[in-house]
Amino acid sequence: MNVDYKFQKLEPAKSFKAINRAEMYVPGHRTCAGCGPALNYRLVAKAAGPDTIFIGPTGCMYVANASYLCTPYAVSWIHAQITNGGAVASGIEAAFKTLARKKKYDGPFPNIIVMAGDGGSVDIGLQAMSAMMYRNHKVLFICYDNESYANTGIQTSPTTPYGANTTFTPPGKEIPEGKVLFPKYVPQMVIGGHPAVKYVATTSVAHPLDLTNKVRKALTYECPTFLHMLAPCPKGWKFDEKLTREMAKLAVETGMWSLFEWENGVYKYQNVPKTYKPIAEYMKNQGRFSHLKPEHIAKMQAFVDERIANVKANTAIPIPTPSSRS
Amino acid sequence: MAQEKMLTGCAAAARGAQLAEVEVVCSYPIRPYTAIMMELAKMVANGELNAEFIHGEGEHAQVSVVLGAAAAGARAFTGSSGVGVTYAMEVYSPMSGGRYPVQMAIADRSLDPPGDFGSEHTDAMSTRGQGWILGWASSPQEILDNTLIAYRVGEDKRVMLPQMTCQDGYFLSHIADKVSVPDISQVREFLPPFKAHNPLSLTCPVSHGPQIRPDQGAPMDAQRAATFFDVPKVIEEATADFNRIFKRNYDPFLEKYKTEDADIAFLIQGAHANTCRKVVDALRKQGVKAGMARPRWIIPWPTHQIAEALGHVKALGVVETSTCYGGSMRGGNLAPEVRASLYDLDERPLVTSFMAGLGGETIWPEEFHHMAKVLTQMIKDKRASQYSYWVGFEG
Amino acid sequence: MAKVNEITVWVRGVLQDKEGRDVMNAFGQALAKEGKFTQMFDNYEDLPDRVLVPLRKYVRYSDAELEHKYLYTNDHPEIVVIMEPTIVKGMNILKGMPDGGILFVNTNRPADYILKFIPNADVLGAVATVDCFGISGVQTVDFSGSEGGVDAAGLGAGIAAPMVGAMARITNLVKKETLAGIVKDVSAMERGYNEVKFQKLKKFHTMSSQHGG
Amino acid sequence: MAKKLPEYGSVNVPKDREVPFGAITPAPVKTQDLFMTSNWRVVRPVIDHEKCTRCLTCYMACPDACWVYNEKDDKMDWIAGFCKGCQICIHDCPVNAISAVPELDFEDGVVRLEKPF
Repeated sequence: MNVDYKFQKLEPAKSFKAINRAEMYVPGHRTCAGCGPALNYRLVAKAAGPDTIFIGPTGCMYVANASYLCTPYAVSWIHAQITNGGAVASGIEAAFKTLARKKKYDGPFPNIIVMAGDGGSVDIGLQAMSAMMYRNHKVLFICYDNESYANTGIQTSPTTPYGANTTFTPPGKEIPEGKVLFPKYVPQMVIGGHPAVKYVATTSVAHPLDLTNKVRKALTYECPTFLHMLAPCPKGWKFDEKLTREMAKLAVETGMWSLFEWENGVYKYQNVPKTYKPIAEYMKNQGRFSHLKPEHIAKMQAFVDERIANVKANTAIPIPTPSSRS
Repeated sequence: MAQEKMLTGCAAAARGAQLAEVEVVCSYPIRPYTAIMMELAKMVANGELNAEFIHGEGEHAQVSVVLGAAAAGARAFTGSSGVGVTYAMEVYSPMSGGRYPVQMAIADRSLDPPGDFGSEHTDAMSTRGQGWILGWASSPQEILDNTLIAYRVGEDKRVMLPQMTCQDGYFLSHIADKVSVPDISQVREFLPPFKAHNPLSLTCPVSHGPQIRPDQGAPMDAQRAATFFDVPKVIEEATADFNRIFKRNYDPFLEKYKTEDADIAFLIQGAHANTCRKVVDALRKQGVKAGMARPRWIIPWPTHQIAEALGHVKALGVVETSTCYGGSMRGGNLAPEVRASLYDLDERPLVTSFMAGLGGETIWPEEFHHMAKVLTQMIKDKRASQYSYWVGFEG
Repeated sequence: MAKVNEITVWVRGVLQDKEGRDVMNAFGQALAKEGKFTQMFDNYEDLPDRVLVPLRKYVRYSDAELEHKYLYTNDHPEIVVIMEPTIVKGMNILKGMPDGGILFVNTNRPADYILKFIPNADVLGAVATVDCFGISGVQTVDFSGSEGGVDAAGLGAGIAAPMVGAMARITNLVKKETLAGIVKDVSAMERGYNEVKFQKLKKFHTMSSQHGG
Repeated sequence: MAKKLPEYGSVNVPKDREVPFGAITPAPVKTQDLFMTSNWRVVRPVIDHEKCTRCLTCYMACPDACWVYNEKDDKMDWIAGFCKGCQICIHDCPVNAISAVPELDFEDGVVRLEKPF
């Protein structure tokens, strides 16, 4: 059956001035002063505009925002368990499709966005996220990555970097580096296993125009899309709260984070530094790394070097596009 | 016009969902409920049901998907069996807390360990207390009918609660029986379209499920509890309408079979009631005044109806079909509820319980006869000598 | 029922979370060592704490065993401690205080300047200021003692030390020597004890006898 | 049956403790006024309108949406009621037009909430 679901087309913005002025994530919430994920939420909501429904799996962006029966979301929002953001979103998307088919709903198809933390997307929420993507729901799944379970008081997650001090990876005599494992590579996990997904991108709160346009592009695709968004956490990373954007900028400048789009099988990188700064420059302002010894930092640098090599390889030779994806 | 068909319980549940014109269905395979989803999948594929059919990645996802669908204003349907029911446990309370009246069809199956396909009611019984309405059918006809009644009750604006419509795995889910399938126009007369309470919307934005403080938790609990005071009234209304429109004869809460003058009686839920009725007849022929009562709804529990229907019997045997290890009666889940329901009577029956129909075992007529003997002996002894009897394993 | 006395400590989220907990733990432990029955606890609803959010830490103490421990808040604190002075603009910090209470503020500003922002200051018996930032300057961000954990970073190494010293001096509730056996930075504690500035206010006469000064 | 059975009882949630049905609440429009956060602030950002170039960096950098471009007067407006004083705007301003002043130096801006949230 051919049905016009009235999917939205969001044009890219050329400057800050051209971005939706209205706040869709309004002031009046209990997030930390200088909260990276809150800034990220605000930018995403602004980019998406009013015809949007957010699904908020448990995490800081639920607990610190939707506190005590008042919320900062000017658009419709629903809490999901930390486990099931992708599944609840699937149900909402399916409902709007059926209701549109049955002519019980005739408005624009909502932008359906899951705003999940790293735990709610690639740890306990992974199954629901992956299944939503496999089933080809028109949902934008966002992993706002603050690299820990911050809401419960900073515990390690699969995206917490090697060497970080969290309350579940405290450095000690026996385990001097704190966290010994290396993080999951989140976008690759999505790209590698979900043929229905045509668009994946990474963003940082220090690059708001780039972020805005990636959100708008992702929402214009009529398929599942994914954004991995770096959102530095002053509490969990233990840096001065005025440095939130600085940390995101340094992450890109050191290769700890790279900004790219993956569109139909082709990688396109943004803000690639000509020469990468040493990782130590990124780590020195963060209390979570203050216990590390030079050999640990070297180990981290080697890990980051490998990521940088990946960037170079991806830029040089685009990954071939299987016909099913074009 | 209603049509008579031979349908298994699974097919009957699917027919019920089709007649309810469900809009979002979420599946995941697990025996023995699977065929409910097989049937719905065929209907969607053949254009006989205009619904989104979503392949959930597990039962937790199934319940989550229908939660989202109901929040967006669609009538949603899912189902499961056994460990699938318990895997989804996290989402049951948010479902009733958010007042999303989805329906979940359960074909009962034993919980592991290790895998046993047989019917046992422990799966759905484990979800008591999560704010869902729970009912058991005893025939494919009743399965179809309960699907419609449960939606009508759950979606009533005085209620707005999710429902589990349960049937015994295999005994009902896999054995066909005559079912009168009603006409859609009759169903539309009985079941109005679903109207969600403040659904997710673009024109009237809302926040569903913000965090609350401890002092807001208690009133939320109290409000959900208060709703259950109203549910019986709504069940009565819905059953009366259903009986009128479809020419049925359901008691809203409790099927009473020859209980009026009974000396001994069984209380039993689900399919085994069919065997039990026959045994009651046989006992009557032998001169034993036997009877049987069968709760159609376990939540809300029909406290008064049980006291009224069974208060006068001399010995009451609760046939448990679920386990509650280490519980007050070292048996199942029903007997403590039955005893509590009878407690306030001046004179009350002697009550014991029989652990039977576990792991999917058949309850044989001989076993019911054996239970009847135990009950008769209790009357002679003027006491129950045991809280529970593990039928077939008695010491 | 023996009287239960309450101390409420106000701090800024995350940055001073441990320092506030140190004030409540160091002072509470000292009270216990000197024979009081005590209870020290974070305000549970303030958790998880967020950077800069006003947070509350509580001490309750009595001459007899506490009969009721399961409270969320101190509703009638006789002693209120402000570890970051701007909090006085944002919160009704004296809410519930009985007449004659004492306010401790970590500040290098004159007490009168702080009192300008407190319209209900007339309940106070006294105000004491101590420049903890000037004396110690150390604020440790450490989560080991949060959420019911056991502090692994050591008690009283930062701005909490001068504050508890000041509290000992003004309230006479505990001895400086007792605190010296508890806090890490003993000299900062002693400086707080010596350098605290004290000012009697209108309701001073109604202060309970155990509060000297 | 000899005596009347107990009723199920009743539940009466006082008006002031009622929670919305299903905990579903209306969305805020411009600001969430039930949750003012100006009392988090230790430092107030003060803008020098002469130096400011209206580049909107502060506007795009504030997690709490506390810098708004005022088209009529062509200047940046600061939202006092919600600014938590994180100082990101001060740190990120490319022309150093915003400076940090201790909130305690100002006599205005007193909110004195009864609870921290």
